[in-house]
Amino acid sequence: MMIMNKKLSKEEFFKKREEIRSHWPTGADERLEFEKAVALLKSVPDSKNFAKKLRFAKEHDLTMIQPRAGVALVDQHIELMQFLEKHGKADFLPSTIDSYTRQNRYSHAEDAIKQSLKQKRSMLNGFPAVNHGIDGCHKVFENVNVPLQARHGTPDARLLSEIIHASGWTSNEGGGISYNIPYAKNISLEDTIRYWQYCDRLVGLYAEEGIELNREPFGPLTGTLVPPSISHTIAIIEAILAAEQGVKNITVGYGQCGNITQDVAALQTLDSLTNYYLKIFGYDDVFVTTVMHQWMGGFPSDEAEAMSLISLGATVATLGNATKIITKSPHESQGIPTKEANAEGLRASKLMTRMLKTQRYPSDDVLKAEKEMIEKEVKTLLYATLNIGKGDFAQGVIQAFKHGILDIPFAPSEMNHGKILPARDLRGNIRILEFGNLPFDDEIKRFHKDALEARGKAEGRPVSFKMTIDDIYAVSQGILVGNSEYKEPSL
Amino acid sequence: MMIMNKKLSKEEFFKKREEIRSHWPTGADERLEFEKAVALLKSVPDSKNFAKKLRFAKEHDLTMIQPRAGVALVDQHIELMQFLEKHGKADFLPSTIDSYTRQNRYSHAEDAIKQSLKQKRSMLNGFPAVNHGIDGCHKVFENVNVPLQARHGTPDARLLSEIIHASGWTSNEGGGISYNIPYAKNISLEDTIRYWQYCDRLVGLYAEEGIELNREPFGPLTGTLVPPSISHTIAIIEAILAAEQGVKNITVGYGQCGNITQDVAALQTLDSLTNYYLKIFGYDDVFVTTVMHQWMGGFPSDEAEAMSLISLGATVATLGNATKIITKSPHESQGIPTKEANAEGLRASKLMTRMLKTQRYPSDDVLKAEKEMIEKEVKTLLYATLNIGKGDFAQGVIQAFKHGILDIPFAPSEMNHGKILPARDLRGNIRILEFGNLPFDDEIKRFHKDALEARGKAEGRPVSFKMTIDDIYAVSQGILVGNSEYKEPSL
Amino acid sequence: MYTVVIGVIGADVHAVGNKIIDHVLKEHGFNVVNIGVLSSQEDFINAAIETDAKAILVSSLYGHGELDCKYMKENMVEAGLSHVKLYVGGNIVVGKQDFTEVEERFKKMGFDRVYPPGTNIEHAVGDIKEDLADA
Amino acid sequence: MYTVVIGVIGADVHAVGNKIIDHVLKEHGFNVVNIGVLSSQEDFINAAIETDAKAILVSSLYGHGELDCKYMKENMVEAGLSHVKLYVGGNIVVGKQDFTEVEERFKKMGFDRVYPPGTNIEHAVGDIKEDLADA
Ligand code: B12
Ligand code: B12
Repeated sequence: MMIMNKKLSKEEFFKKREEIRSHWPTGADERLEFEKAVALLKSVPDSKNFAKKLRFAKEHDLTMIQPRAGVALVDQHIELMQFLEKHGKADFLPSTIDSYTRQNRYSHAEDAIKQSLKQKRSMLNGFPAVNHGIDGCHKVFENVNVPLQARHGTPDARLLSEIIHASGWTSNEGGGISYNIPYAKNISLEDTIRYWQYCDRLVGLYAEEGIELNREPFGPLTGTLVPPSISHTIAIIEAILAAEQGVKNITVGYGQCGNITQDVAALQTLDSLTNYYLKIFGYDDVFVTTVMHQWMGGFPSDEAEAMSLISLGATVATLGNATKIITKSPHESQGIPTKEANAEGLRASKLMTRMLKTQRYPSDDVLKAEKEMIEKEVKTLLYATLNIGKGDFAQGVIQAFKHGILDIPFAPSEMNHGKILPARDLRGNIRILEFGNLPFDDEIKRFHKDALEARGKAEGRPVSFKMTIDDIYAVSQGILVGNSEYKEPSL
Repeated sequence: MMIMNKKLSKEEFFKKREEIRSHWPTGADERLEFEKAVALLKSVPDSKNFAKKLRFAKEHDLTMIQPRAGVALVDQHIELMQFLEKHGKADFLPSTIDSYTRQNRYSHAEDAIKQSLKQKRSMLNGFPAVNHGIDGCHKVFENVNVPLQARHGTPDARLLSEIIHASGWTSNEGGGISYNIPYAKNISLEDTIRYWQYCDRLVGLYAEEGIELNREPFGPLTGTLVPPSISHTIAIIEAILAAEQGVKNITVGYGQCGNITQDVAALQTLDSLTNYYLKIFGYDDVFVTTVMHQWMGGFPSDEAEAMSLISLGATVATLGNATKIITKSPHESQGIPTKEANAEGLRASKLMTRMLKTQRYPSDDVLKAEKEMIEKEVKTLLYATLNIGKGDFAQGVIQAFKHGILDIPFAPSEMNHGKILPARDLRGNIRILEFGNLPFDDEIKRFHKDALEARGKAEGRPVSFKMTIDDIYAVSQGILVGNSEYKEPSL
Repeated sequence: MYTVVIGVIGADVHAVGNKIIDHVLKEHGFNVVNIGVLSSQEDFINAAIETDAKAILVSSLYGHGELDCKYMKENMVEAGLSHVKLYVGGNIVVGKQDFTEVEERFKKMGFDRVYPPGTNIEHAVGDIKEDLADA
Repeated sequence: MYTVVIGVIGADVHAVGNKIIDHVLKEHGFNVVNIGVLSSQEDFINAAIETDAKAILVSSLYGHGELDCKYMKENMVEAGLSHVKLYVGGNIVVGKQDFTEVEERFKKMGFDRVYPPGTNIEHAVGDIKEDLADA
């Protein structure tokens, strides 16, 4: 059957569900029975409900903070969570899932759990939630005081989603595009959209029972020079796909680009455009919040520099009125952070959100122009996708990626065209150097070209892929606009 | 003789000089003979000349960084300087002078040097430059690669200034007001203006020999909720007093207030107003640069929070186009930083200046209004000072402080009226709650009152000194606008 | 209503904390004798004698506290003030040092209580009241 | 013109470094066989056999490098590739660890050279050319 953006029937859903529960022994847990899970979720207090706390944050105009974190073993994971809550003042807790689980390699994960026990250190880069099952996941839930979310990168997260929600975790990150193209090599979009329709429908079914859960498409994609209009378009499409399945509480995301004005423009439009298009396409009762990810590309190795970059992220997120920030740590360039380093990133971010709480970013013509351009580009991409999908967003996505109408820079997936190239302009805004098949009109293309040509002129070199490479390295070297040929002037 | 803003004659100067050189044995050093000092300063390469490097920075639109640092013993001090140059990437080096020297208690300093030798740790909070004499100071100069400046808080810095310049240090911080009112209890302004006329004349005499040295009035004053118009006015007056004595290269300063818009407005007007009034009052050939001091009030004790605050300081300084930043360290709330902590503050700051190098802060009506208000207030204060001084700024300052026309919040000096009280408005801008005798017109007063009343309303409490106290504590508690009665909303 | 002497010792000009301590102690009903910044040991001792104070609160922020407070207790005893409580607070040593060690050093020097950097004076008020009620 | 196999091992999808290594090595005249992300030991070994490669450059970013690289050298020897140089780089272990220890562990596992996080590939090119010239 051709996949369409259409709500799964209960019948279909529950049939599929049986199969999915058989993927790994923990799926057989009887607490996964729908009524039992409903009962448990109903008992979750508001203060531990992700969706409700996000509503609270938006109402009070707060920018909240959340780290990434996860280790192999349950007790250590709980210790980690408690530490980040207490010493990091985290408003929301994650559980970052390990990469074997993300690829559904549960037996690999099982081995690694054993190795971790033996070696007394986490051999996994995250928390293997499926292997630990409801036993482990619910224990985590019981031992923290703030809402929990699974953060991963799993193309097929159906069993994972079932287990975490039935354990009281009230948010799930991901989406059929955002957890495929940056996270897989040759899984079809057809498959991942189907998988994520399932995850969304699950949340929709809980919603029908009066339980509000949050869903969060993964905004930053490859985290590497992604133009805002591209990540926005994908966030909006995933929001629409989720809304169709009955999701009522959605957080759309964006990865900090580095130019403050572009970042503020992006955050403001992310909120307004998502709300706008959800309504346009008939989803009237979805509550939308935004999340900004602190710099997602290569980090500087120096910890003081990393702290500064983290602070800049918190600055723009707060000035841009993001509802939530995903924080980084001073260990980012090196490896999974210790809990102490993780908490440092949190505390630095928290200070900034509180210092800037009542401050606003001035709106001038440059900001307005940036926003208009994002709006125009998103509109173009969105309607081109809808068009090629003959009015259906699910089909549209599949066709759009096939033809490069949607294209994500540096993605590993073979489903991605991989023809566009971004580069920064003189002020550090991310612009597009090679458009591939992006369906942009001449005005948009001229805007990008002019910006890059101005840079080429100033740097005395042609606009080329060398700029892109320089820009990829730049931030890890402590600058925003890269130029490997540049010599700093000196006295 | 009544003190006036008038260039000291060479005769007067050299007569005084003999006496000053007798204040402490190191003053007898023959390298203090004017011609010898001129010869030495002429041999200083441009890369180690503070004035020239500042010109370079302004030409290239760079924001440079400088720490505070100083320890008791010469070799340790050199080690410290070299560390900050290498591991902190400091563009300029300081030598922060200890507090005994600042009070001309050279024999106390001598004791402390001995104690430091014995205890193998610095018992002084800075470098006792007078005690170490040219021997020590020149050794420091020879062992670094960037310009050196004395930073202190010395009401009578005449011998100190002689020694450091004759040792190749090409900048000196201070001024007759800024190194009196925040740094002394009962030394008259008459005296300190006279002392600093001497220090400025010394720089002027070197200028006559073709040697460009930099002078930097101390901008932040008490570092505690000082309204920008007050610190600007004092900076401009000290610039005028210095220019009269022949100083040609002046850096005016400002301490970060915490609201980004107010900070940017302050930095932009500091530059424009200083240039404007120097010209108005007949000093046409003074090269002006600006320095922003990262948050000068009580710091948060947590190091991660401190790093975030430091980063915010670097952000506004760069967006506001300051020529230089005086950096803080994550140890700020605890004590004099280790060299490692000091370098962390520097590296965090450097990253930010480089990341934001080509970025600009948007100008909207709020920013414009803020700038206009600062301009109006400065004009009022400046002309009232001139007026009460019957056309002379030196006399004006003395009279203005006596009558509270100039008034610095929280200053220890008995010369200061101490009648004004600042507090923040809702967005964190520093406003004035009690005007004392500040000669502001109704429009200005209304502006401040309205802003504070809006806060009072929002906080449901009367506008009062309690706000000021709360605001003094606020930043060290990680917020900008203090409210001890406030309970954070929770779910 | 206890009389206490407050001030900032040595060549130290940090005035902000001193002004706040003044304000808060008065709010709590103390009779505050504030000798301000740049005060010597003698200034403290003379003020305590003149006002018959029950306690001396020394502030030292700038790092020379250890030098400036040397023999202060001995000097008080000599001046007949052995019954007067002696407190110190602020940033009393140079640099970030382990506070328990610092506390020990100052206690050995005869200080009754020693407060770490950034102590909110509100929190110390209780201690002082308690000590003075006991005495 | 040396042939080298590059790729990202295990369940790792970090593609950016891989694309850059590809670009830079080609610029330096290497014949690059890029097997991309999500590659198994087998994929590396097969590619090396098929293309008669002189070296294998394993990237591992995501933290499972130590698990994924286990017995790789042994498997290469078994496949008759004992003459092929074996390098690894990226963020090859979980967390911030002392690199000299990490290097030692991987050298014991048979890797010829081990590169720390954030190594600029330009800097490694020299090493590789040298090793292959020697061999
Ligand atoms: C961008 C990024 C992502 C993107 C990747 C997009 C994509 N598909 O490519 C996204 C967001 C999808 C992502 C996902 C994940 N990531 Co990630 N990611 C990064 C990040 C920030 C930058 C990586 C990068 O692109 N660098 C730029 C390139 C040019 O540099 P490079 O990759 O290091 O490669 C250069 C050198 O290392 C060297 N090199 C590399 N290999 C080799 C081999 C040899 C032989 C030689 C000589 C040299 C060499 O040359 C390259 C070119 O100069 C790093 C942290 C960092 N470095 O700041 C984390 C990081 C690698 N990620 C990490 C993790 C854990 C993950 C996730 C598991 C969890 C998560 N955070 O969601 C998932 C993994 C999914 C999976 N299955 O693999 C960890 C790894 C932890 C560890 N080793 O302890 C890191 C270190 C972050 C951290 N501190 O936690 N990530
Ligand atoms: C503002 C400030 C200044 C202003 C002071 C203006 C003025 N005249 O008041 C200026 C800029 C002039 C200045 C100058 C200097 N400063 Co200063 N300054 C600060 C800063 C940033 C805040 C101090 C403050 O006002 N805090 C707010 C008030 C409310 O808090 P507080 O002073 O700590 O007092 C509270 C508590 O400590 C407690 N408390 C205080 N005393 C006592 C006593 C008792 C018995 C009790 C119970 C409680 C108690 O109650 C108070 C009210 O709640 C601190 C660092 C910090 N804390 O972040 C550095 C700091 C105190 N300064 C320092 C130094 C070294 C200097 C200078 C020597 C050098 C320089 N940096 O220029 C000069 C000193 C000049 C001199 N001769 O004294 C150092 C001291 C280093 C050390 N101890 O190792 C500090 C710690 C900064 C640092 N880390 O280097 N400074």
